[in-house]
Amino acid sequence: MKVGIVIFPGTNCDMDTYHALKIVGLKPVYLWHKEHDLKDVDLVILPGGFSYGDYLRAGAIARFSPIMREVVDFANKGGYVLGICNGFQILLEAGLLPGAMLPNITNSFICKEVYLEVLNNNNFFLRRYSKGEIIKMPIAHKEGRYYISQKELEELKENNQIVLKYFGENPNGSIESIAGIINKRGNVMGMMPHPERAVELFLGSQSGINLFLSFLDEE
Amino acid sequence: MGVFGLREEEIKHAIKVLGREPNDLEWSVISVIWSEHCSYKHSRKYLKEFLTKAEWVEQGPGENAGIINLGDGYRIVFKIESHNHPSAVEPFQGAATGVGGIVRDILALGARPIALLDSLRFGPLNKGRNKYLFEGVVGGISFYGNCIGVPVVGGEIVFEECYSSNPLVNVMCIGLLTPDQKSYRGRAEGEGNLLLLVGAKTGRDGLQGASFASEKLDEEVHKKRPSVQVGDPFLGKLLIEACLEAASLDGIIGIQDLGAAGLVSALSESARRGKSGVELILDNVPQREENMSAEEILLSESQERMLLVVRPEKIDKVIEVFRKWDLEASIIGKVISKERFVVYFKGEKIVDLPTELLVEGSLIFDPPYTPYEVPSISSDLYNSIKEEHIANFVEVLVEDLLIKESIYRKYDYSVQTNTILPPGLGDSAVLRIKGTNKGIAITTDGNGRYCYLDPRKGAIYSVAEACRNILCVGGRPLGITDGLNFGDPSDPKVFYQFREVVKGINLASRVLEIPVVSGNVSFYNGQGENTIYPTPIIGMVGILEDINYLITPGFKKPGNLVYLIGDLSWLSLGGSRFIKDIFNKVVGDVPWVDLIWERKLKLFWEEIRKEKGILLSAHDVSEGGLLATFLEMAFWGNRGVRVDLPDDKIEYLVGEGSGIVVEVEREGEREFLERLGKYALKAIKIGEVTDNEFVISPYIKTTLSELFKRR
Amino acid sequence: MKKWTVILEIFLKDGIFDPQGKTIKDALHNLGFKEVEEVRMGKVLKIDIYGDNKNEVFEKIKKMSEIFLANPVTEDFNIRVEEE
Amino acid sequence: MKKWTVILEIFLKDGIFDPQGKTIKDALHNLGFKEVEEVRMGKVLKIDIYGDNKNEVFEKIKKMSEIFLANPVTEDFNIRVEEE
Ligand SMILES: Nc1ncnc2c1ncn2[C@@H]1O[C@H](COP(=O)(O)OP(=O)(O)O)[C@@H](O)[C@H]1O
Ligand SMILES: [Mg+2]
Repeated sequence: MKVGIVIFPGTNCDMDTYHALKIVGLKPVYLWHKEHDLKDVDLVILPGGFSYGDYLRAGAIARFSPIMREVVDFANKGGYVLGICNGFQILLEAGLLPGAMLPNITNSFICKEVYLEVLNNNNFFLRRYSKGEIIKMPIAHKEGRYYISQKELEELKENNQIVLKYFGENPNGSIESIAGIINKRGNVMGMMPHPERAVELFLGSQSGINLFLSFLDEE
Repeated sequence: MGVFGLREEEIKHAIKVLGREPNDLEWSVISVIWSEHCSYKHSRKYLKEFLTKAEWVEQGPGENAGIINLGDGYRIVFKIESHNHPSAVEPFQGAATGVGGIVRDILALGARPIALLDSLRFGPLNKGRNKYLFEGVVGGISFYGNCIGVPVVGGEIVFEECYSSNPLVNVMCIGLLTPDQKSYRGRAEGEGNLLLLVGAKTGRDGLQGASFASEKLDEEVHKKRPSVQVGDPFLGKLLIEACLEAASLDGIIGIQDLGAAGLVSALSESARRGKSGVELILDNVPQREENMSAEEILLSESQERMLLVVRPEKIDKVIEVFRKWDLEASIIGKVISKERFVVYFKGEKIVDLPTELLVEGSLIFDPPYTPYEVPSISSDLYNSIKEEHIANFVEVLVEDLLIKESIYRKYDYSVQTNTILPPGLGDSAVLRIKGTNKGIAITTDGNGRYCYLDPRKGAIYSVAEACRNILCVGGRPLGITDGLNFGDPSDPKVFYQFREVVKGINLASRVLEIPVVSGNVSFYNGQGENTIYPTPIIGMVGILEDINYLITPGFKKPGNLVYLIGDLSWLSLGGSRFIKDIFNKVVGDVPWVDLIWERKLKLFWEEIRKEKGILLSAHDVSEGGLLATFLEMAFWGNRGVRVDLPDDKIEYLVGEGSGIVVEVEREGEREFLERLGKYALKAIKIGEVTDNEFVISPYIKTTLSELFKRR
Repeated sequence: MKKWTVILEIFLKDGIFDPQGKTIKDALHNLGFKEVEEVRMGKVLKIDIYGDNKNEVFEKIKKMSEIFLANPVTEDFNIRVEEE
Repeated sequence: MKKWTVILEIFLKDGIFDPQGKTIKDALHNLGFKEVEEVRMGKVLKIDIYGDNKNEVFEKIKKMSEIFLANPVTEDFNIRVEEE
């Protein structure tokens, strides 16, 4: 599978994501925010960081980048898109996923390892995990409190769109402990935790590796 | 503005050397660059004494940062810098711009910043503005560091009365040069090469920042403070990426950051280093505000700017890189062969001064100094120590762990995916170097209480402690960056402290063979009654030639043996955390430290760390004595310990001093002792790792779960 | 065209917890200002903008707010146009 | 005692660089709103507070701002008291 990593001004997890993909044997390409070319990739990753400094609101400015027009088209045609942390925030701002992010309930940045429960593995991104599996991954964000209206929340639940929940402590106050969601069609996923920081044991956890392994072509 | 902050003799000196009376603007230029902050006029003579060379040192002091070689083409760049004065006035922005500033020093060598450490000192949180300052500073570091994606992997926090209203904010940055990267110097040379100013536009921010940092912070200064500098981490991040991309091109001769005294110091210093001169066209500096005067443009300390010296034929390619990142890039002048700093504005030549006069021409001051006496621990105090004090002290130490955690949780310490030993979990942070088996260990250490009680011994102790901290995680110490924080140098006691501290650092660094490759000096911190303790911060970097040498401090397995390398009799209450926290006194003789012993320990350790499985965990004895050491090893390993102290001397429990506690397996005990013997090092068996039991007899009998209920 | 100054205030919707406001309220109570009942914190933008008349400027800012400056899921905004 | 609502706006002092405002302005230009000349971003607090009269409430908020809510070195503030 050909994977593209978008670089917005202020993105800072692009190289980490590249490194994680390299570990599973993929050779991703970088996509530049000013361009309109997705370089024929099969999957677009919007990595973490502080696009435009997170000024105004996380993701609010990046979503107007030229490349985002192509990403939206690509997603609408069924292309795979994964947003991690700031990438998730951008997907929300761009309307590719429902809801919004609010500042953490602690009123501060939080960097720590958290536990997640895989609620739905019946999709492209999480198919290598089992349903109910508990995994460990770091979070590092200031605006990670997921919010959505009650009505839309019901919809998310009905369609099994909540794919990852914080297990145990809900670090940032997200509604229903939501850590990751997917769109109805199952091709656009966003998550606040950083799987790319959990691919080597000596970094604390390897539970992110299965996500990246799922991008390998099936034999 | 003309002359400001200069003494009569300095004014006369300038006129004499120049052979004429400088004009108003030239006086301003001379005044800022001869400020303490830029000219090091009280410290230069002493800093020259340092050991600065070793086989592995590629760049020592004198550049924007030092470089040490890790082998195979990998090099580590590092420096520490203080931002005390700005943080006292506006803690959030002061600390944020402190981070931005040190990051650009690293960037100037062409290296990618890969880690930050913050060494912080505040007054007690329950008094005055201290809580506000503390929260602002931590917020500012978190704001800037997280946004630029450079992990804050370690640091220190100390609360002490003397830092009330004059906090210390020292930030150390570490950069990496990979085999394919060139390293740069802050050098302007080669007649006709172009001066390219990149990054942010120039505004009126931080005018006179350098001289402000060279003054006492009294009420007056608070009122007439210079306009505050505001950090823009977003732009800072773009500047990092753009500079690194440009640095990979051909045709760049030198790179220099713009810090204190803005264009004046960046240009004159790089010209001086390159044995050349510069001709600056001030009109070409992109300005953020209207009607800026020549002086304002020249002295502005606007953040997020860098200077590149570029060959004319490559200039377009370089400018293109900055355009790609939406940054300013303007040719503001050129290198000339005459060693002069020449400035044009609106067609007129308005400054023409020799670079030698600016950069090395200031008078050197060597003020008088006097030693002073400090009280010892009275027998009344000693005899009044009761059992309940120990229980209170346990509370204090547990609280300490929680405060530290509340800080580093606000820093992104895992970005860049290299942090193997994150903050709060060890004596040093450990990072792996991608593409190799290597790792680096990094720490900052300083002990103002010791340095106040005995400046020379305190400084020696700080270097030895930093060294032990690198050893404890399995590293071999390679270099020091020292952040020297002091009061007013014209106070003879303060100058005595300064001289002694420098001597102490020098001695320790020579005996331990760890050279000083960069550093920073900050004077005028507090005054009179409110002068800060002399507070040298030792930043140290070591190498793990193989990341498998990593040793972590958490206890590993119940049944394993616990040894103290060192001697219980070395532990002392003088200057200890215990006496300070329980009796609110800073008194006594600071702990004994023997550099020859420390050197042997270092040699022993550099060998044994390579044997997998002998040392299972290690942690040095520092603040809080063995009690703190055991608490932390238990806390981090989630295991208990049963210790039998040979005597109920309180020093054994909470006294401080040299020493490392290690965990060894029963099967490894013989080997461990033999190797110790080889280096004639002493060690005593003092306990055993347990499951949940936490006992230090005859003082403490409890359980892990009981101790860390609040975790 | 005239120049106008617009003040745009953006607050979290009622009912959404505002941790910043809460932190500030607690701090004010600690400082002794117990008469403070609630604090909500928002963003405010001061926008200098050219336009022919007040109404046009208002509509323009409204549009910017709807598509960009405020997030419709979580935020409410209000606009005040002042002549320079 | 009556209940009042106070709107407190806090902006960086003129002349102090406001990176957020600048970045937002650039974004608005990219979106085609070229008529925007400048943007400054600040904080706004909505404070519900008990007090006897408008003047007393005003003075109290002024005091809070001076000692805590705003930083006198870098920020200016203005206060609007509204009866509930
Ligand atoms: N205490 C010290 N020990 C060693 N070197 C020092 C010390 N203080 C300053 N230096 C060196 O002096 C030079 C000037 O320091 P500084 O003015 O802090 O640099 P910059 O302007 O790049 O921030 C640097 O090379 C620095 O490493
Ligand atoms: Mg420098």
